[in-house]
Amino acid sequence: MSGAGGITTLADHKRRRIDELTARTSEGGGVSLIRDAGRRLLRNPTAIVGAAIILLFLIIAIFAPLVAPHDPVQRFPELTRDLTVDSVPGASAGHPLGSDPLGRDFASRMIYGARQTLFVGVLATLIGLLFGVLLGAIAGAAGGWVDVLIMRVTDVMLALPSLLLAITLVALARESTQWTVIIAVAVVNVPIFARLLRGSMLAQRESDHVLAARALGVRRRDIVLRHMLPNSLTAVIVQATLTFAVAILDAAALSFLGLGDPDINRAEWGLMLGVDGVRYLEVRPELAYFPALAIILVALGFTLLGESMREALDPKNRR
Amino acid sequence: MVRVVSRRLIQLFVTLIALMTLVFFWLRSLPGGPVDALLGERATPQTRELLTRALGYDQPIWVQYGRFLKNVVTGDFGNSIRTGEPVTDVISRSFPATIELAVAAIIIAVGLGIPLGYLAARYRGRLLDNATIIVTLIGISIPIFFLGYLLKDWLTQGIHFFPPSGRISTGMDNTDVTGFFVLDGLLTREFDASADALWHLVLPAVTLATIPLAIIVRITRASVLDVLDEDYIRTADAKGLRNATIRKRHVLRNALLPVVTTIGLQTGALLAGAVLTEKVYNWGGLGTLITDSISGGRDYPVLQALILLAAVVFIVVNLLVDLSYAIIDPRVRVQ
Amino acid sequence: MPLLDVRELSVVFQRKGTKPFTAVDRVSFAVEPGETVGLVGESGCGKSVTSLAIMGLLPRRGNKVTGEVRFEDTDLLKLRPQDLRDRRGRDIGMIFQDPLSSLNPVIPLGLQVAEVLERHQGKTRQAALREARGLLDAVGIPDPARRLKEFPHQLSGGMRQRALIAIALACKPRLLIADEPTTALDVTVQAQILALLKELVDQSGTALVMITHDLGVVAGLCDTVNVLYAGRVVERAGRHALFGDPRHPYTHGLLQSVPRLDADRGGRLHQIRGSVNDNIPWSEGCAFAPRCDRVVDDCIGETVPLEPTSRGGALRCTNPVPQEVPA
Amino acid sequence: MTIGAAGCAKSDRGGDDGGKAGGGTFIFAAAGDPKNFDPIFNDDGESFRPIRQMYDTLITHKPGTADLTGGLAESWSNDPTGKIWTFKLRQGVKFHDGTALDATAVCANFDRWYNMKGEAAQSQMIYYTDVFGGFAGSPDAVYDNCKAQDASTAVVAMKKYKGAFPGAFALTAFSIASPAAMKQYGSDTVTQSGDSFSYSAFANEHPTGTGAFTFGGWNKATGEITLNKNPDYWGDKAKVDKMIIKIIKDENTRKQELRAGTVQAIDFPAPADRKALASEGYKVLERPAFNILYLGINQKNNPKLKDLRVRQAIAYALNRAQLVQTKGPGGSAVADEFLPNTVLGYAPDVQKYEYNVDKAKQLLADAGATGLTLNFYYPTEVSRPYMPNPQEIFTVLANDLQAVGIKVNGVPRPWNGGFKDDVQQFGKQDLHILGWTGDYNDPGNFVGTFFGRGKIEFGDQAMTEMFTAIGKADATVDQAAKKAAFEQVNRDLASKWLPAVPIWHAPPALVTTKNVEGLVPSPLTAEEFNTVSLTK
Repeated sequence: MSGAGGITTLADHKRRRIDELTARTSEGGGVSLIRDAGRRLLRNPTAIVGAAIILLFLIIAIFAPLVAPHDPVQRFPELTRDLTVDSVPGASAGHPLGSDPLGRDFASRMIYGARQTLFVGVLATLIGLLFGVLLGAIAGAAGGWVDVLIMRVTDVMLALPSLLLAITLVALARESTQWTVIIAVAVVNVPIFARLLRGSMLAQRESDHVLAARALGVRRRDIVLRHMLPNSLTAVIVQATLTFAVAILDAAALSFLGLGDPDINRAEWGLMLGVDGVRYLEVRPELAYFPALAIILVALGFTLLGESMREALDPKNRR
Repeated sequence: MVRVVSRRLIQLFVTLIALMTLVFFWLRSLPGGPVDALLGERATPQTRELLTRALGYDQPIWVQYGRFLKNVVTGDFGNSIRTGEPVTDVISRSFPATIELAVAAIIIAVGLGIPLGYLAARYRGRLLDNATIIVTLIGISIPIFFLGYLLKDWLTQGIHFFPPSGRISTGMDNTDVTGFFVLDGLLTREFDASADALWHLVLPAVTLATIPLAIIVRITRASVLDVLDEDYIRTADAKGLRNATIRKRHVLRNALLPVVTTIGLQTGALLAGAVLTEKVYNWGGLGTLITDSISGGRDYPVLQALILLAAVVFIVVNLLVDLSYAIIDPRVRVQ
Repeated sequence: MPLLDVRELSVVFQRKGTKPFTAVDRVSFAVEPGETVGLVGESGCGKSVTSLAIMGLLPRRGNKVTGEVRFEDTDLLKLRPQDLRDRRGRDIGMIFQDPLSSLNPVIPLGLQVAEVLERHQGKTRQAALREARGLLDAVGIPDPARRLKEFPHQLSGGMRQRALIAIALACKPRLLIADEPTTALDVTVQAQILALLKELVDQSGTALVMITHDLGVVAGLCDTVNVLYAGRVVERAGRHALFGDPRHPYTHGLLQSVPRLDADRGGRLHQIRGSVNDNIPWSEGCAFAPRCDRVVDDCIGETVPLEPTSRGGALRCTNPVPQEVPA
Repeated sequence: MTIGAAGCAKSDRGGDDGGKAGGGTFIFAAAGDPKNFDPIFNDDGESFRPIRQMYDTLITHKPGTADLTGGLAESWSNDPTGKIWTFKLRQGVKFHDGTALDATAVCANFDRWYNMKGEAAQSQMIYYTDVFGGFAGSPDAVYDNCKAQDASTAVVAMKKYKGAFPGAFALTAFSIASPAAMKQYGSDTVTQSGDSFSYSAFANEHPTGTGAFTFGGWNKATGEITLNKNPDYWGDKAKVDKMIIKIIKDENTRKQELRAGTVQAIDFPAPADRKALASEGYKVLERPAFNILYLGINQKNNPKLKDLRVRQAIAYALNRAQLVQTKGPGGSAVADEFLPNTVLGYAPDVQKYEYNVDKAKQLLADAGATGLTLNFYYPTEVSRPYMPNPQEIFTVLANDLQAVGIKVNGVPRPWNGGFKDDVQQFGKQDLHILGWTGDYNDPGNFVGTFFGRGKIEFGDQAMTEMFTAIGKADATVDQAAKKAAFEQVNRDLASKWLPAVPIWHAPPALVTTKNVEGLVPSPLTAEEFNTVSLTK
């Protein structure tokens, strides 16, 4: 019976062939969760559609000044000439989508809208994410009474339904500016992110590699920063993607309630839909339809991507 | 069970006190507020001073807080600035309107959502499934006030199929017993009022139901798919049970567990959605009250009470969901 | 005539966007009435898939099953789904690996036993429940009347597996398939369950297909053993022949890796090199070659056939372990 | 001096009752909730609408105008000092509770207001404080006493002359209520409750006046106020049996209900909808403009604004004609003065500031105020008849100012959540938009309100010349002299003082279905619905 060197009888080319064949069939064995998920994501048509929508939206947002025919806040004499309170001029030469209720170029406002909407959505999400992650990380890392306190606070915040909390925050704000809206929408998400991260970190805390690190005497701060946090972030990132859609919908709802961004010079889709859109639904439905469609599309894009990410990261789907 | 409930109630109490204190001090620190709201454009500095004294705003904040707490504990939330009525009256009048709307929406969302989600899962990958997924995705992505406006525009204006707003036809002169108009009509045998109220309920309820419906469909679908993968379904198959039995007895009951949680979570979304829906349909409920209390004049007493109420409702609903969970899931029952 | 005759059974999994994967590759074996047959192999070798394919329990989509599964006179694979349903639970019972997840958590135990009786014997709920009590009693569950109303999570692991056995045997099937029935259980409980199975099978004359990775289980129970590797049978032999004189290097390796009391105390446990994933396709030679101690040039290049052996079994190997000279 | 008003001419009533077109229920969609139905404790239009149907004032307005005519008083007179007012009351008028309206009842009302106890109650009598200066014991109090000379003659004595009279007697807040009912239902009990007040049963459930409609009920759950025809009304009896005021806050919904045929009239249609509704055959009734929107200038924070040339530059910079054309509700007009041309003292020949960018730039340069940066406060969460959409107006005005090189820093503030405080209490702004709807036909009610004294809103400046001129004009008893004085005030306001820039007069509207007849829109938003009938 031969020992460890039993393959000596094998010709070299065949050995290579085995290695090659082995490598092929064992694909998917040692690949990390995230890379694996990424691969599955790329194969998922839903994710592709979502990502494509977002990409398109991003490109328009970034290159708005190049794409848009005009300045979005300029009032044009040729548009104000025919503008009255009960009729808004439609398409004309140089103004493919016609005027908005103040004689500004509607097409340009739609295009710049991508930028402003992205701004509101991203900031609201990021601020929520930042504070949520901070609170969640502190709670998850510290444990004890700190954890209890933070969780109680998030309980109080979660006690109010999201949009209601945002409405209340706007009502309770000292000033009403675009930031009021962004922060109100952001704050709503803080407890969600905090709880998500904390839960995931608690699971991490008991995991083997954290226990091992602790046994090796790694400093607590390093354990949290290097081991617990990165591994807990994936769930949070997925949530952030989904949050973006909610954020722009909430911003639109606030505008509709008259509690949104008060600066109507700002071309933001939610503002355009919630303020002018519904008012001019009969006089010029495009003023409502275009921003609404844009919002639906973008929300759809982020939802599609977020859900596919969640699906891809779900260990249950690793087969 | 009793311990769970009582612990939750204590938690509710603590949350409320914290919330109340926070809201009180915050409101007092804001510009404008009751004095501004109570006085129109015609106020002279003289009336302003009178009012400040009358409301006790010249007293130290701790005195005001003490009085506020004392009042709240005795169930007195003060009077609405806008209407001058006791806040409790205003709220107890608006509450049934919103509950009526929310219940109708939940009935629609659950009644349609569970079967639809189930069917989508059953015919996974087929046309019905794909169509359902797309429609629900749009349902989640559409701003619901816009949807409300569209529905209203299409179904109440060109063709006068549904009434455009309100809870009941003007001048119906229905007898108000419980505040739930549909129910009142049945109780008082004013069936025309009941039918009229129901007819008014359709569009708002459908609008409000959109998001919960979409979410319930998606959760049900995912949950059914999960359950179909479970070992005990294989066991049931191995027993040779009929498909119908498996579906009813084994799949549905287990698949409903996460759906019940979702329904509970959606109650919150429903309250938020009610703010928009009620504004669109001039529905005199809590949502309208919230909007009016804010933009119609910073009606802080009402706002204060509403915030507390929303928290109570949310917490109570979650408690109910947990309890119903215990009923459906025997694993929870023993703990 | 065998009770169950599996011929050239293949299962190919194919999911959208992935390469097809052959989980079971032309597997054939037979089970005589009352006989106990073992299917042995590491996880991933296709033994569980084989059992599911026999029962028609593979998911409807994403796989292709070919070959024949003759049960008495019928090819189960050709039956309409509803006809197969009539047979499952009545003619063939099945026990699964994880007794907790295999029982519905939200339905009382009694109903889970009774429903199979209602289905196949047309009993009323009450009659079925009454019989269920007897069945629970028969599988050794104490206080069966109370247990009927309890839920799976209220039972111990062994208890649950007993309940599953009761369910599988409720309609007195002629064939019982047990898929790793003891893997999830404590060692002491394992023995009890195996003893119970053996007793019940012997009593009723039910044939048993025992699927396991645990050679110890096979040793105590099976008349015939099929060893599977990478979806194919690599060796088939009677219990004594197999244990006393394994011919395939894989079987040999498996046996070597079982700790034995009679082994040299200082000796190290044998390991099979590599993992199940270190395969080459059967079409390219012997799938086991990369891990095999006895690999020779001929192992690579062309398919190795399964050939009958002199002692009534079968073997798929170019360079088998030499037969031991009887002592 | 006696201003005759020989009753509402009986001849007006001819013809209609005979045609038997009367009866039915008239449903009017209003834009907001009333507070309560005790006239003296209210100061907003939505409360006044039902109140006006249930009560009468001593003097009232001719339908469709702000001109005075007899109400409960058939005629009134004023002594030469302007301090003693004598009212000849209509005979045989009865309150809804059956008690008679006589001089004693009128005086009871005056005394009730003057002697109102408690800060809570007093703080809610906004019109009273404004017009009558204060309560018993206050040195500012205008009212002295009221005597019933005989059953039908009430003599009200004031401590000093006030230009607001007699117009102010027509204010709905000073409606005459039944003393018996007020006593029975404890009308004067106003109690503080939390941050607000509770009113009496009189104010909420038993409002008792002399009006053409009696109180039928207020269903708060459905937002319906029911008013029933008063069959014993002294004037033109209501032509409908019942009127329901349905509260629908959203303008879009009001329009939709009108189209659905569930209401017969709506208040304040969205300016954008007026044309469409008219083309669909609805009657769009424009109220004669009786309001003003202005751009306020606070001279305190930025010293450059003290320079008249800078303020004039601002006036020249604004393209008000374009604003009226693009954003003005139908019937709007550019305002050159702070009062509509129907009001006494309107001067036809004030300096006008036509849109002129070059001139504006020139003036700024002359004043050394190039590169000026101004904080422009504007309200959110509000819609007023004179200011349907403040954000749009701000945006347009700010745009115009930027065009002449003034840097505008827009500061939005919620109407009740800081705007009024910041602008009127703390004067944080340099510029702001605000407006006013007149209460009665008197220049003091417009110009005097804004510029009669130092106001924080305009920087609390010692523009003594302006204050004195307005004060003197306001104190002029002789109407012709008063007219001349105010005309000069208006000329000087435009050319010399320019403390603010008048923007527009924007008439609010009503819309009714085709079958509604006899609804006369009032410039004061003070429609009386007894003349309304429904044809088939």
